[in-house]
Amino acid sequence: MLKKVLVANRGEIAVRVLRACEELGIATVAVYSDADRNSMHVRYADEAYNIGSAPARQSYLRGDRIIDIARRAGAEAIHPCYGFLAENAEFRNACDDAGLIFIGPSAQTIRAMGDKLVARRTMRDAGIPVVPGSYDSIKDEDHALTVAEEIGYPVVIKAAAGGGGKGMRVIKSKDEVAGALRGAAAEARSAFGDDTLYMEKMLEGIRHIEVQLLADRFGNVIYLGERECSIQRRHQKLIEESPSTAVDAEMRRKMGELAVTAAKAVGYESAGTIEFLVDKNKNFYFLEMNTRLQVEHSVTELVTGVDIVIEQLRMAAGRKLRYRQEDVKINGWAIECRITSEDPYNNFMPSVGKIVSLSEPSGPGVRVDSGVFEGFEVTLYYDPLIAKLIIWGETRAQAILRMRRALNEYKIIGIRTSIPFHLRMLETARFITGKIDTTFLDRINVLANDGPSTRTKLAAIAAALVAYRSRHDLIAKSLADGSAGPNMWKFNARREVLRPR
Amino acid sequence: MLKKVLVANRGEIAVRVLRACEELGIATVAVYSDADRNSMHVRYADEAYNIGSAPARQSYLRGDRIIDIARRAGAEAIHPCYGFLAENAEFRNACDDAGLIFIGPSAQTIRAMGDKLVARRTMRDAGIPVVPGSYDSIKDEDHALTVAEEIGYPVVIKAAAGGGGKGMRVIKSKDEVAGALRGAAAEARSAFGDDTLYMEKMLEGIRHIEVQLLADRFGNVIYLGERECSIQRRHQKLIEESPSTAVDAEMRRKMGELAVTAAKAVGYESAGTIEFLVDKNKNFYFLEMNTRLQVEHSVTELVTGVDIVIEQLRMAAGRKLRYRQEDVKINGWAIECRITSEDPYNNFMPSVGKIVSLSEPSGPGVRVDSGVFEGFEVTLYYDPLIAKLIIWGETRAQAILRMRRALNEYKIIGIRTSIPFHLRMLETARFITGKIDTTFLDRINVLANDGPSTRTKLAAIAAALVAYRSRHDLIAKSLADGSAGPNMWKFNARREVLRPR
Amino acid sequence: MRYYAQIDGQMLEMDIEGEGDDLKVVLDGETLVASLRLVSPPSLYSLILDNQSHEVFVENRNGEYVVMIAGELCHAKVQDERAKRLAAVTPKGHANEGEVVIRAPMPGLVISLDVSPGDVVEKGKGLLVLEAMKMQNELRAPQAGTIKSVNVQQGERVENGRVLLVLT
Amino acid sequence: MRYYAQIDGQMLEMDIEGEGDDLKVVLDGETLVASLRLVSPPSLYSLILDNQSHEVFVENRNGEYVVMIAGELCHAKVQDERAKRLAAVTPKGHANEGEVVIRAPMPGLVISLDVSPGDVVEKGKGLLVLEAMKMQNELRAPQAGTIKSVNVQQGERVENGRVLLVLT
Repeated sequence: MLKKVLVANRGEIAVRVLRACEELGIATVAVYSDADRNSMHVRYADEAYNIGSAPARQSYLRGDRIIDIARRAGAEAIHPCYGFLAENAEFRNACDDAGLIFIGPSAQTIRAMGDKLVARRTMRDAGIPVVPGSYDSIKDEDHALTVAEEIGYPVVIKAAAGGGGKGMRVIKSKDEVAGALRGAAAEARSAFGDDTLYMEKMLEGIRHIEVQLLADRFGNVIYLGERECSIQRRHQKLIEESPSTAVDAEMRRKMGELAVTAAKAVGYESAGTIEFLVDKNKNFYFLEMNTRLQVEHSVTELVTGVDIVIEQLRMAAGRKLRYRQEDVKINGWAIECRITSEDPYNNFMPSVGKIVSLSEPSGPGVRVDSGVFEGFEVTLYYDPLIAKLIIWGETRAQAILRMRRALNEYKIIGIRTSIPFHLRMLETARFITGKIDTTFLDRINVLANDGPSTRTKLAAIAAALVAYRSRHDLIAKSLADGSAGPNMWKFNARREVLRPR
Repeated sequence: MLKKVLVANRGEIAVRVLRACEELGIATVAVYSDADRNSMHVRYADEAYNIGSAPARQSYLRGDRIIDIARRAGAEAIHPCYGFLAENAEFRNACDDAGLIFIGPSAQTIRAMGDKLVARRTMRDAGIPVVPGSYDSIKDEDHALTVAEEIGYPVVIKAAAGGGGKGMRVIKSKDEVAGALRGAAAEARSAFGDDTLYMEKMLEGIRHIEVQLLADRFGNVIYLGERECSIQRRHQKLIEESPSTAVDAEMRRKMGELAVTAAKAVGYESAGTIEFLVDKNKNFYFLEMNTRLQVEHSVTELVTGVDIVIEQLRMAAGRKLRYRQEDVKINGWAIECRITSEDPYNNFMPSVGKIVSLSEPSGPGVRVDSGVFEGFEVTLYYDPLIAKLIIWGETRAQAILRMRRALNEYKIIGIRTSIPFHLRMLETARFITGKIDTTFLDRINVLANDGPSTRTKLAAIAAALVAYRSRHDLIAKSLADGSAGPNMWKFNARREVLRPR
Repeated sequence: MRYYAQIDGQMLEMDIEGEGDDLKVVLDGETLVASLRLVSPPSLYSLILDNQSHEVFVENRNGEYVVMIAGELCHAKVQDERAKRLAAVTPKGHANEGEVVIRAPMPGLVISLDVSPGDVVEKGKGLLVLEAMKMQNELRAPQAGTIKSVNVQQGERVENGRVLLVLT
Repeated sequence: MRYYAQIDGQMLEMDIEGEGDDLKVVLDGETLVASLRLVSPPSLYSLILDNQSHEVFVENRNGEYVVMIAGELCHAKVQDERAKRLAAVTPKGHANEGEVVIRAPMPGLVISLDVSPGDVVEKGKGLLVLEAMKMQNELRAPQAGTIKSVNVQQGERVENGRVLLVLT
């Protein structure tokens, strides 16, 4: 097994990987920015090294410093988690040069899947159904018009270097082509320094469903079922589940086998994910591959019993995959709600501040993967994902009920979070019946206030009682003090004025 | 299914049962004493009723009030959990009379198993091996001497109404018989109001292993494997695990089948546990039956995937047992550490006070069943069990490593707890290798300080740094204040005296 | 003491009296027994109202109470009878009456500015886009009105709380 | 500043200087770089010592530091050089020197009393049994000595902190 691993990340995912290492008896090294001195990943690791100031470019993105520390600390391997350097082929090469094991696929694979256009071609050539669209970059407006005509409106323009919805524009008719092209190119240039664009058919009523893969260096690849990730807001996933209500055993097998073929086509190694778009007729199309651990890997862990991070660590140590495809069984249902520092009642505006009180849910079937604690200061430097609440249930219905009770138990005071959104979401009939697609949140305002309800009356009473109590406490305190204090004087003076005549 | 259930308990177990109800969509009613107004079980339930003052005799033991509230609230069933009224046959009868479902076995079964002497006879007659000893009460000293001679010293005198080690004496030779008899009778009289005694052979090097049962009202009974409960201090269990290192598949089947026979002999219904003593040669003997949910039921849940409380609720609603014996598989390993408000470094003295800071472990394979929160006031009114930390691992080794990391993550400030004990316990070679019996803690002081270690040096540095920091802060504060303050004056004055000459 | 709670366009009147865990609320002729405890400061309360147990977040922002129950957010304006009488005799400030100041809810970069002074906007109309935390966030008009002033420029970096626009 | 830490019968001397996250500890000729942060008041610290990360509970009880690391409990007496010099010039109180007062660590009932005034006891000898929380708890002699006085009776109910016995 590995003896010492450096975890090149922060937050919930760094903690999750550190825990896996500790459970395998592997010594751990954390790196941290000035803003993260008190963070959980720093306190959980055996060793901790400062790597620079708060902005990620000066710390978590400094591959050179991280490699230097791995050497100084005597770590054999680096786990990049997700984000930061996880899909950076140059960093992978630098690890190789330094004699360090990078826990993930080869630089070549990262690069091939990082360029979405190359990925489309690779997958087409491997016989994988791909979202209809162009396999070459869009050269100019004329070219765009021709391609759009061919595949049929509406279409989407996307950045080849893209991800997270940046450099992306929907085009409904040919009048919009020129403007969209300019906008997408500008955005792609500024975000990725690369304005290569391609075009895809805009599929409607689609779901976003992905397949989790594990691959060892001996060519063994298995799939661990699918994850349903259609509940998204501006291309950011909010709720994921496994299995998907849209997938049956036969479709799971088909998608899984295609995903394995895709992985083999690029000589994949470690954990990875193939994202598919699935239409109403259950046709599915390759969208992209994520060559790293995903945020939502945990729902797969709960239904398969496979600890994906532990398997990554084992395989990185040169071990063979412990599971054959026939060992993988889907048991029950898992749902994940992403807990972010955003205010759902204020257009998901990022919320910053100190967590002054924190109480996490627990009990049967509840898992919290968190990176925060009471006293933690949420800043704008990093991603707003602060924790994941992951629930297992025997059935989807039980998982939903359990998720609701866990969300009700989850108390975070000091910042606004996505918890109220999830609570309301899990009350909607469409979610409960599994009738979801990627436009769910564009069409339904789950936070809508439908006018006075029984809760309105309760809220009014609660507010009035708090007002009554604080006035009572104030008077009691003033009387107890003896010195009535300035507030009391004011109160008495006003009372005089107001005395009924 | 049941529509509304009253949970007649408090603390972690009330919360655990309330969660199960909520996950089944059952409305819940909590009862609470004056001391528990802020408690978690009160806040988690849909309805909450005050039932009296802090001492249990004036609240949680007031069956009459509880039944009255169940009627007022329209609850159909009462879940007694463990302790308080759980093994009270009169309360069960009163529930029947009030038309309420008592979630547990019949009054007759409770009574038969509550009298340890009756239980011994019943089990012997059902063909279950029973710890060698008397089947009638010990009449006087002569009788005791005769029986002791028959079964051979050392022997144990026990109270028929007993439990928890009260009214119990070990006798090594005949000179001790008279004294032990008097002492045990006096203790039994004062604790249970009943001085009926019996005698058992004192088995040596034994383990305490119990079998979990589920029985429906249609006569279906299954066993859910065993639990190892040998780590005890003064007959209080501290650590439990499932499976046991002493039990193999064949022995599990034998013990399980005997336990099922025993349950059928008393017409058992609901969840229950048969406790066995197991000697070095793996002979096992019936010790007693607990006719209720056990504290440690959760380790069984983690290795079998069966939610024992949910099954209790289903069966109480008149449903048939959903599992057949062949459906029950033992998967992986589970360990539970009881988190109590006791100071292991001060002879497990109960610790009281306010929990000023609380941080619970989480992540893969970790379950916390807790009844406390930050701000909770631990008093002497109730049992010191405040939470249970329950770990699942693929293997026992992984479960131990995971338990250690979870214990390290568990931070409770404000009261002393058993966490340090568990941390040190899980470092002992004997526990790690599974070489345990009920005398483990009498023989090994897991908290022993073996003299200066690397941690000693670290502790000295930490203490000195805190001293340095607080002095530094004090000076900085005084300087910042301008007014140096009384401490500062004193400090300056002393400095004058101490100035080197 | 009588309390007036304005919530969701409704005005609820209730009388509250009592102490400790034995508070009485009379609303619409019905008497409710209440026990209120602050369980996690500063804002999480346990409220038992006629034996119904609720967990409620209540924040007081100068008499405007923000209440969250099971994920549902309500805003309640609460006045006791004294405050109400006081308000009746206090002359209302009419300077800047009806003016809404839109401030930056976080530090960020102004990506786009979608209105100019004099524009008439509907409630919910996008006013500007602020980028922070790798995300673009649109600020919308909290009520219908006219843009009185625009105090920032596109591409400008703004601090938390900075006045961006004024709406009348 | 020089610090003296008496722990487990050892005396460790170290020099500490620096500020913030850049503290230096010189011990046995070796220089260690330290960063100390109070992460959960009042007693949980994160200590990074030469890049080794530790979580440590430290409580100060009048210069006697109670330190818990990974379940291991240590008691350390810490003095800085000024305090040490001060202690050297301050006359020691010799009244009641060496007297140990045994107090009730919790409210409870005295179940049995196993010593009488004048008894000579070994360290660890059981002195009395106190019942609380349904459990019987034995109080043992913290050091060898002679029982000077017994201040309670069997069957008596005692408050937390009540003096039970005095040992010299």
